[in-house]
Amino acid sequence: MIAAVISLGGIGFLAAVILGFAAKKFAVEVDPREAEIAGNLPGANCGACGYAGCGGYAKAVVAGNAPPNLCTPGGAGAVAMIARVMGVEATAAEPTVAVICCQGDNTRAQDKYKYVGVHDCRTAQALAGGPKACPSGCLGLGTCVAACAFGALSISPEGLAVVDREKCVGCKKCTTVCPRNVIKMAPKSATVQVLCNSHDKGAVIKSYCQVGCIGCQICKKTAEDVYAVDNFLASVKNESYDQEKAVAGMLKCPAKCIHDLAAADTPQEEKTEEKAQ
Amino acid sequence: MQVQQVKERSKAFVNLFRQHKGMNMELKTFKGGLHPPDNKRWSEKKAIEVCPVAEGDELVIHLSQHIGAPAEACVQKGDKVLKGQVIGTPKGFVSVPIHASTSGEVIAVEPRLDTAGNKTMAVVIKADGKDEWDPNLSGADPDKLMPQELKDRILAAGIVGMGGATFPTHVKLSPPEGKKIDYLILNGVECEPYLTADDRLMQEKPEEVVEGILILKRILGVEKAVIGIEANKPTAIETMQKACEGKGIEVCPLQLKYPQGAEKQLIYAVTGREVPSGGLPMDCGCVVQNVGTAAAVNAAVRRGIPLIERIATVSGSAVAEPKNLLIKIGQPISKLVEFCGGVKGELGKIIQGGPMMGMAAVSMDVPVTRGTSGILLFSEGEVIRAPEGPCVRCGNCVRACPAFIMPTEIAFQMRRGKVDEAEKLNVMDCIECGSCTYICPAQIPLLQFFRQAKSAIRANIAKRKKV
Amino acid sequence: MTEMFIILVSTILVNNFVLAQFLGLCPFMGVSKKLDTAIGMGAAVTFVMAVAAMVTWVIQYFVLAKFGIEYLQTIAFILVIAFLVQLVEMIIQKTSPVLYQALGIFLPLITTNCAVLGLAVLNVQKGHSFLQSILFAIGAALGFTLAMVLMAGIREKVDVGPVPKCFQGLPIAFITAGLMSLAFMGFAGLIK
Amino acid sequence: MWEVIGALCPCCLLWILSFGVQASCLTILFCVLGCVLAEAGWELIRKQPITVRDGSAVMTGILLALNVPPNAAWWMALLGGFVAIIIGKQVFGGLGCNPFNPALVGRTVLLISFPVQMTTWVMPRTHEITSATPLSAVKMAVGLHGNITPEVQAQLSGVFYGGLGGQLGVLSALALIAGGCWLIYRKIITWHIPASFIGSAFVLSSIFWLVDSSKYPSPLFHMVTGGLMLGAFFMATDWVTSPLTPKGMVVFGIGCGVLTVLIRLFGGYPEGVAFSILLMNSATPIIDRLTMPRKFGAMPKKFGLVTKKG
Repeated sequence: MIAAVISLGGIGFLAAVILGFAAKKFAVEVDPREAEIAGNLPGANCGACGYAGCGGYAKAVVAGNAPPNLCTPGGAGAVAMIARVMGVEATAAEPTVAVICCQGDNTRAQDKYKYVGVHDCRTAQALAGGPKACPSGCLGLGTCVAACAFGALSISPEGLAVVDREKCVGCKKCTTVCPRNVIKMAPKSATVQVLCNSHDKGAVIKSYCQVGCIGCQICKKTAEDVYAVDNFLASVKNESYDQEKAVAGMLKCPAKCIHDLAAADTPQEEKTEEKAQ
Repeated sequence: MQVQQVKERSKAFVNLFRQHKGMNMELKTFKGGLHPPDNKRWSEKKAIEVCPVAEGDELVIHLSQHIGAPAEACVQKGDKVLKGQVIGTPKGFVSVPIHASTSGEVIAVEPRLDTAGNKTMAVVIKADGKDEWDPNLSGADPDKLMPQELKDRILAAGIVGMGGATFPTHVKLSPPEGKKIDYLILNGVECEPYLTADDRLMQEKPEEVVEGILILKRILGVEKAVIGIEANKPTAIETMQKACEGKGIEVCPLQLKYPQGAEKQLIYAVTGREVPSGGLPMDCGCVVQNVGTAAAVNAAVRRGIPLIERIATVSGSAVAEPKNLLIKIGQPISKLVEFCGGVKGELGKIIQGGPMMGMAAVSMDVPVTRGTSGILLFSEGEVIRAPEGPCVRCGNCVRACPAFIMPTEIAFQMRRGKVDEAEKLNVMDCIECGSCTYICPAQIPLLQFFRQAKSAIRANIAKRKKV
Repeated sequence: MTEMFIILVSTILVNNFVLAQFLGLCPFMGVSKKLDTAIGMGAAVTFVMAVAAMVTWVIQYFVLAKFGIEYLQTIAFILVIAFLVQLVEMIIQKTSPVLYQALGIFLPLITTNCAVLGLAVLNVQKGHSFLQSILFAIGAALGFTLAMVLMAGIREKVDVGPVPKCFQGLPIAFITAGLMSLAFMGFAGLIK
Repeated sequence: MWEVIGALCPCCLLWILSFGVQASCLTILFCVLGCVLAEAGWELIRKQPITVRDGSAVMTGILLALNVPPNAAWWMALLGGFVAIIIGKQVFGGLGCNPFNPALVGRTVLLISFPVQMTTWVMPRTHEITSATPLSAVKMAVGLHGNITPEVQAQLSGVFYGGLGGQLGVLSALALIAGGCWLIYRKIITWHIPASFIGSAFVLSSIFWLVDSSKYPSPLFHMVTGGLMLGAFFMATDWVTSPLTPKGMVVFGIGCGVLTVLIRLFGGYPEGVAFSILLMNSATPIIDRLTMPRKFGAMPKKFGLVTKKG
């Protein structure tokens, strides 16, 4: 029995000695806080924080040049954890959601030419500015769907990108991939949005799209601090967002391109008619 | 099927040519490539006709018709311009001036639709029908001028590569000190199907081309000049043979194979040298010029005529009578097609240039530029492409690729979005000749994947440079 | 000499540790997604197996057998292997952090890798001499790496293809491994 | 694909003639039926367009039938077809995505799950059941007595006149070579894989034959039996599972040839072609990666003023 104890003890001791020596020789200084943060982050390596994966973000947070609330998929939990580890006070950022600023699917917007080729928006965009007559509308070829790691995006049968507001974690990957910058980020609470991305004048828009924003500024007049119009395109000012004023502006919109995304998926047109009478 | 037909046709030409000059050497060519039906019979017998500019016609002359910095407009709305007058001054060394193609009034200087379908800055001239030349254009005797003066005249005339690349000629003719040039190769191959512009030029004006070659030889100080012509143009080979008698210029007939006319493939076929990957023809002692460019150089030096008109083939199944036209730069495509009897049947596609490397034009009122070697109109039926099937790795594209890269592997990586993997597979060496897309039985748009990869890689390189 | 060659060939091809004896499947499935990580893992496993074979042989015959405590065999072997894996982990973390990140959890997992422990136990069961056990270890490690590399080559293509949703990921990996072991069965009985 | 099936016809004809019309026709029919039903069924369930018309399923069926003994039970042929198409191809995503040759997957699964039925062959034209194909006869003889016993030697000599059984006699080997050359002429397959496959098998088996002719059969025997010709011309050259570049194809062919001879002479199974091709299929992605063609202009020495042709 003693022999067993001695021999195993001996092997263990010998191993410990060698490991101790090796630990010194191959020492790699790793800040313990970085390992702890990286361990607790969701680990989706989605890049929403702008860093190369969770490891990169943890390294940046520990080095002090990254705020603790950049990890949108982690949400409030991640922010609290980083604050605790770093001993820093931090407020959770408001969750943001992607918004497709276009309604011109192939039933409402015309095409400039028939595109036959690689099923990818950037490739189609390189060919004479994309098949769609509208220079900044959604091409519907699904590059954003492929880029979304959370399955929040899909292409509707009529060829338009659609966002699932519950699944979207706000990692902004789709906005970088879309060649026409149709996808904008908006706070989840700001549900009323202008669903158009074209700065063309009214007459030009009417020539290729039935639901484009013609820059008539009616929404800006009815709700001064919610809507802003620059270069014939209206947009919602997310920082001074107010639900009643936004809905009021929405109802007045003649081109019907402002919609309340949180409303049930009833067809928007009929709903706004009853309210208008 | 088609390939068999083409093989017999090219064998027939080879035998015909061999007995004619008693040349026994087997025709030179490059490795890879394929044999699309050349469809030149539509327009190869038609002489060159001038497409007139009527009074009141609008010419849209883009300020960026060449590789390098776009020119800057030096005329305003309402100015009167004469034919050949400079309307755009070059910016920087790699740039050329732009000239008015006819006399008339400038009605607008604004972004207009160009061949690639984007809106770029252009000068719009309303023709007054007089076609009045600018008086102070003057020619000179090339033998009296020094090479640098010849190059200045070429720059002043705005001469660019007419093969379709539109690279400023004066830049190509001034190699850096270290590079020794011992071959001037003239590209009369015209391997693109349907196009017969260079063929007709060599048949009708061989002496213009030869004079131009002599000027180019003097500028480069080179002893050997070789004209590469494909075996399916026997009459052109004959006329050029006669014109080059005793002038130290050699005519080299080449096998009928696409893309024989690509710069690197032509150099390999004629001299056996390979342009180093990522390098220029100068790196292996060669300069390649199109035969059309040589003729334009001759006109510019001897008669002082700037590059305002060129020969282009209007052909295809949707054109009433295919023709070879002397077109004015800036004329809209609709005018040319009207001159050729208008559209026949239902129009499916308009292509500027050849069907393999040409650019699909978005509409008929896109203007013609200095790089337009042809306008092709195809009927709807001919253009429908079968839906893309799965790649069964048959290897046709790997065998056809003249750059010896692996098209199907690169497309596979690009489908995964792995641009760096595509770069490792040498996608930057792709010469975009379209052979792989043509030969692929599963109709996969391979070339689009490579263009996507190359633009992404160029963007990365630019980003890396900036940071 | 031929006897050495036979041991090598038999462990690499005939009774390949992964595809014939089905040992060490979890790292095999986990790390064979990309070719370079597969090669990295193969190298790490080869090092661990070679050294482990030597050390376990010494312990078996000079310690366990001498004091008659063979029953402690498993514990002693695991102790040695754990020590070796810890050593390898430090070396890889120092030399190539990229590989360390890529291997992730599977590097420390070599300790519990049944191929490594299996190797040590088989050496004892077969009564290999010192040299034979090293050769057996190297053969087993090369067989493991060969299977990993082949699998990684196939999986890089298959994982991206239009595999039906229910088969994507591990199910298709197991089917591919199954077909590969089907092919390796051709070697069954090659060496008597 | 249909042209490849056309090239297989002479061999099928001979196959049916030598093994009795009724039995072999049924096997071929059931194999093809199994493959086609499997593909159509799978695509129906997944609501994909039916791709049976492209002939790949029919070809897999015929290739499978030529590997299965003609007197095999009908359900075995059907099962082989199902396994070949479902596990061999459709599970990986359909045409073009399978890493292994489907026909061989089917055959090997059948061989390993029904070893007895798969190795009982019918004697050509005499139709009595015999369990010994020439290959397995040789293996048993070598196993028991250490060399090829005289009576087995006699059996072997019969092979050269197409008399003795085995999957294919010398006649069908010639039919296969004819079919293969037609495919090469039509540029559907290139000569690299068949040439290197048959060449390396011939060279290796003749080395062993010269070393000890009593223990190892002659190379000619290897060429003719065991479906080596069928494997070299029709199964190894399957586009999807073989390398793209000529260099890769030669490496692939040599690998198949060497492994076939090793398994036949030393392995446990009499027939090595199926296993060797499957093994090389698993190595194809690696071969492709290692045998990339040299890109145009990659060799610096060529670009200098040294010229190739004057």
